[in-house]
Amino acid sequence: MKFSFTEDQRLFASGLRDLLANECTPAHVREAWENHTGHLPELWSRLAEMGVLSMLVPESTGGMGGTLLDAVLLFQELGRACVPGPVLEHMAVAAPALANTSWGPSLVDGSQIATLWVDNSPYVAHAQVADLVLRNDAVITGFSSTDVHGIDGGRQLFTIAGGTESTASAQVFGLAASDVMALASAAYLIGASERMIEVAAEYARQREQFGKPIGSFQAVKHLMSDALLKVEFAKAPTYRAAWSASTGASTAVRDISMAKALASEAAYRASRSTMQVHGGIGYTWEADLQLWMKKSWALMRAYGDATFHRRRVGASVLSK
Amino acid sequence: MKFSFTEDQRLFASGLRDLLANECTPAHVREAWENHTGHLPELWSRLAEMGVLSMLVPESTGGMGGTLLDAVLLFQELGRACVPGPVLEHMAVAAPALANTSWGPSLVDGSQIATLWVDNSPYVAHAQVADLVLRNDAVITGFSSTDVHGIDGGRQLFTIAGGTESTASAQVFGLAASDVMALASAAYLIGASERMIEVAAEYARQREQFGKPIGSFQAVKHLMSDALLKVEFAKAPTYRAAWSASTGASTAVRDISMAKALASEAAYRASRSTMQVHGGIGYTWEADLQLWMKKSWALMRAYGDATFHRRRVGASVLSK
Amino acid sequence: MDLNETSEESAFRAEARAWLEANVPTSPLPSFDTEEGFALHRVWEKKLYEGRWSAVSWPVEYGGRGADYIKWLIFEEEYYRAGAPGRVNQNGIFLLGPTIMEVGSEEQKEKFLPSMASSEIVWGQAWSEPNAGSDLAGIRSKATRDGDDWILNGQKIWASRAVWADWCFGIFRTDPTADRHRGLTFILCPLDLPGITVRPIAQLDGDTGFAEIFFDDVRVPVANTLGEENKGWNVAMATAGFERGVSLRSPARFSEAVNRLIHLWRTYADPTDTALSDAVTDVWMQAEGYRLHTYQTVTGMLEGRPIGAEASLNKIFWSEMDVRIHEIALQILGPEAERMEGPFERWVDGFLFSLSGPIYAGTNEIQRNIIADRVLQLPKGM
Amino acid sequence: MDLNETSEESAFRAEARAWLEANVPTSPLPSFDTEEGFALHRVWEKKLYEGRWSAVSWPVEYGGRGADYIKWLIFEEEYYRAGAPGRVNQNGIFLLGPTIMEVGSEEQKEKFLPSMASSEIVWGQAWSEPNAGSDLAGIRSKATRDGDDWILNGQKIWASRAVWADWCFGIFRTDPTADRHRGLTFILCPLDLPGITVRPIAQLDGDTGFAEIFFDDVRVPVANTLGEENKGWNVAMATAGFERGVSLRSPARFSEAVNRLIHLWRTYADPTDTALSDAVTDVWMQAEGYRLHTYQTVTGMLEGRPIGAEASLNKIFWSEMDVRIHEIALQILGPEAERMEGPFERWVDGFLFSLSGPIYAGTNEIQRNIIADRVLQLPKGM
Repeated sequence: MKFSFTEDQRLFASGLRDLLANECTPAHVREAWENHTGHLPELWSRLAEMGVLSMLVPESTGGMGGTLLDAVLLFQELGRACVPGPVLEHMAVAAPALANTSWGPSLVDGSQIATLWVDNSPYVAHAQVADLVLRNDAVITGFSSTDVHGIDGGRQLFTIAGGTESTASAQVFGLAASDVMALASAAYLIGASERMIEVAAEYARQREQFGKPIGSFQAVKHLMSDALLKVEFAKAPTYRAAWSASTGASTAVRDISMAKALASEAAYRASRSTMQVHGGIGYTWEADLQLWMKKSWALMRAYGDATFHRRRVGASVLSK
Repeated sequence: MKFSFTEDQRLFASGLRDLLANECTPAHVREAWENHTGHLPELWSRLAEMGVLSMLVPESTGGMGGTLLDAVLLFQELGRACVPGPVLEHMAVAAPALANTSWGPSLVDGSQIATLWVDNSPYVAHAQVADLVLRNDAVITGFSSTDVHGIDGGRQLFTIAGGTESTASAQVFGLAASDVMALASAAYLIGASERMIEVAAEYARQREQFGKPIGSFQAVKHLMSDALLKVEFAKAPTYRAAWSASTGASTAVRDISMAKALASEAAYRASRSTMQVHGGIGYTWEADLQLWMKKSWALMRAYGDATFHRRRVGASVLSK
Repeated sequence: MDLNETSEESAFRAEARAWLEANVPTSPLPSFDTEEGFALHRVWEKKLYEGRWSAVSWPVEYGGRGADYIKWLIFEEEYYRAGAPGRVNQNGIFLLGPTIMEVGSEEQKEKFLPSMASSEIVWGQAWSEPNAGSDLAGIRSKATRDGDDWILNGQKIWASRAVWADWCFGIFRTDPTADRHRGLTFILCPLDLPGITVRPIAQLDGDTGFAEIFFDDVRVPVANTLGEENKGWNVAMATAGFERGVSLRSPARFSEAVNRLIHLWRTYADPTDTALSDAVTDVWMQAEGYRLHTYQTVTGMLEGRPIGAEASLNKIFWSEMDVRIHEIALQILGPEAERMEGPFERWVDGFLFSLSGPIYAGTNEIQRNIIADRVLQLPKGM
Repeated sequence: MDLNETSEESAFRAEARAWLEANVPTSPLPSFDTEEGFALHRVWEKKLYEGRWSAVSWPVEYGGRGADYIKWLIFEEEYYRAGAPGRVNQNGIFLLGPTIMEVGSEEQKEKFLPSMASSEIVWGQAWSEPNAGSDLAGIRSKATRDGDDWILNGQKIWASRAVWADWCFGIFRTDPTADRHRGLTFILCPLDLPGITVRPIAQLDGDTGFAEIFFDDVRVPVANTLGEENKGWNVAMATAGFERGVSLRSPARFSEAVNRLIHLWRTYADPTDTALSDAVTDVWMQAEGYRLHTYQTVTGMLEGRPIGAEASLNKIFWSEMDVRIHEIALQILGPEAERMEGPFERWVDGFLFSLSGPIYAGTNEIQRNIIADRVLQLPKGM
């Protein structure tokens, strides 16, 4: 029994972190919000080149041949940087699910962009920048999209109409697309939470009130420690879920649900606590904190909210 | 519209507070615990003399002729002092319900002691010191009782067997005995909570760690402020419930349930927070705090716990 | 105790209800944090004023009805029940107005109160500064005496309504040698004077409910001083006490929100899901508890008991309740909770707005300190 | 990452399970905080020792099996699964033992470890003092050098197991001129020496799991010093780190409690009440999360990463989880939750015990400070 990542897995994640530190700063994320696409084409190319987009695509079809365990730290890094656009949908589901189809090559090299419509939601995130939308049973192309004004500028929300459907399966590694997305979102939310806490800690070290840095007040310390606690205890379950999903464990769906429930609640708590630490500044459009907060409020509900996933865990562990 | 008590109501309550400050100190309460009766005969006589025990008995049958609104501040004072024994059961239900029976006079003057068995519980509190047990439909006398070791030494718990039953009604002011007890317990719990908070505040002013009184630390301040908040916002609902019960308002049962739910949760929170403020001392038999904590843990469940009462409120306000 | 309305109170309620039913705009106005919405809200305030409903608790001579606090609460209940527009001049009518009545000169009352009641003048608030948020005593903006004028210099932030308002009120340092709470003066200032720059601050929802105000050698008459020179802290605290105490968030606001939540729950939620129905019941009890607590406080005020740290208890209670109400609504809404615009936009917008509650008018952390220090008498520890 | 057991681990688990099934007492022992229960628990420890199960992670030479931390966790899982008795010598085997292995001399290892593994010597803890609870640096009990002896004077409190234990370990001030954390020395001391008075402290449940220890000119050899003189703080902190980190509350304890809770829920609760099933699911996830987090920490330790402030995270997490597990159980029990004795006494007793969790071994408030300071790098503010 061994609960740790390999050197390779860690190196890839830290390489991605380095890339994102330059190519996906808060200014970049704001650019994607403000040009109303929620997408960064430059960054998209870098992620394709690095192999992030094709991480889960088999080597036989030109991908990196990674498992969800190989990908989970990458999802987390994407969340840390608040990467906008359909990167999770594309890399975690569409690219591997469609690897053997005619769309495969263009999804692997990122020259075409895919998003998903597998949730119970009437809305499709990222539809405007997507060349194709993958549903559970079909690929849709040539659709038209109407902006319905999602709260997160990096996850623009649309209804779609029209287009052509072709039969396809959105299963990945034997898992339903929504389950794979729940896992990816959980890891992404953990990265986002970590970053919110870092940003707030930095603010608390600098900002002075009553003649002292506010981070020296116990109220602030405890608010932040409690937020950190929830994030830290969501991590191991998320990594375990990735392992279960990668090994086809019989508990994979339960484990994914546990991860998504815990990560959703940790992210919400982190958003609330770090905003409170920021005070008025945290309530402004100018503060970068909003980028992660709004992403958290969107993803905590997408692909099943904490209640949905908790109930799935409950159904598994309480019955008998 | 006027939300305040009369001068008379306040004076009676403050008279009771003065009496209890002398006759029901923590040392007295411990005496009742340690002699395994959970009862203080001396104090019982004082409460009878003062008219507390007969507050709700009509004047025509020798009582004070008060309403539940007249009694609610008294319940609260009894809780502040953690008065042991069946005083709530006797004064709030048994004495007024049986006023017109042959037991009436001895209940009014306190020469006989009554307790209740109206809950869903298999246990009867205070049975050992009670001359009679009032059930919803009957008075039981001459029973035998077996101690089942209740957690609160001032509310000893028994099963009873045998005895003689005579038909009687436990209704008071048109309310079921358990509802009247829920109201009385709510007010008692508020008094107990206030006192726990006072005791902990006093401790926090005296106790030093890291070279300062612990009450100067924000963590302690906030723990206690939050406890106070819950108690303060349980008060008005409890007083309103007493008014509704006194005036036969159609919302009386809902209002009582709201009071009991809020007071039960406030008392539990107060017990937890004040124990935490006390640190190790709060976990000992020696600390007086345990008297109120254990009373709270018993009464928060007796006569319907917070969940039971919340659901009753919900059934009333959510349906339609 | 008598929780039934008197016949006079019932008549007052009926009158308010009738007037509101006849006059409340049939469709919601645009946000008063937009230019168009601001203007429309001012028109609405004028109509309220004409009906003598804009400041019911003020004396008749200044445009009110001399209603006591109980009636004020009744009016608020009817106001929210009617779904009437937000109060664009809240800073003036509920905050500054009562302060002027308490400490203002006769001239100031004549000059400012009627135009406030009619919203001819809409007021912005200018208290906080970049380095004086929770710690208002850290104020650095200064007013320097020059003959009969003050010369104002410095920067204010989180000035609510200041983007479109006509005047603002704030505190300025007038004695630079005095420390912290001393040497501050409460000054009223038009927002169209030379030297004033107002920079809107976009909030989380993109609206500009707040602004920064830059003062660069702005000249106002010394007559615009409210209360004593160098006693501005006390004046401000009197206002803050009232703000946090009762008038900032009337109970009706939350009762109405909870009623809407119950409607949402009935329409969309699984009624057998006790986790959810418990949550809805909880906030119903909170809103009801807040209403009862306020009636109790207000009766106390009418009977001559001053409000003290209750203001802090209230502030924490309503702000956390407001967040909770909206959290539950968004949970019920599911995917719809991700839309900023659409049929449920009021809930999503209300959620964002609720998040400012635990922060503004003194963070809840500060309020907890105040409760600990003043009510629980714990030793100071900052 | 490989969360499957190795065949060696599975074999170890099977061996432990078989031994425990054959040896665990069929009915529960009386509380080890009674004289009779203490003696019976010592007998049980002896049996464990004879099976080489009393200190599985210790080296073979001192009575252990040299099991790595993963195996230690496996053993704990089997131990709780078997419903085996509480560990009366926990202070020794899990706290002092590892410290002795880290800083003790060869003589000390020889002398103390085997007798500890066999529970021939049961150890009490003597750290806190009346004025040094959360603030251990406030220690006043002193040890004065007299030739080859220390003369101990002072008072300790919250000394767990000290009522019936044979020896105790604690820190004493040896350099009265040094401030706070400096000038303290870690000393081991028999509890039957002249000058020692042990006064039991009754807990909430009436049992005496703690004691005060009064030292009145108690003479112990200087050879009983553990680690360097005047470096007792560092020695104590090493122990405290381990205590708070992993060994104080092994995950199996909570997994087992949650399994019992689920059984209680299945037997007595309304399965359609989602508020309750959500609560039970939540603590299941917490116990499972704690287990996974511990496996992650322990793998890190095996791979050479030291445990740091994770100890504080763990302490808060398990202590709050333990309270929550018992709160839910008591809610399910209803009126039965008011009985100290009876069929559900373990739950009621467990509830009382759980309340000590957020307090002892450093209050959770202190742990939150530690996390803020060490992990989040917030400025010190005491």
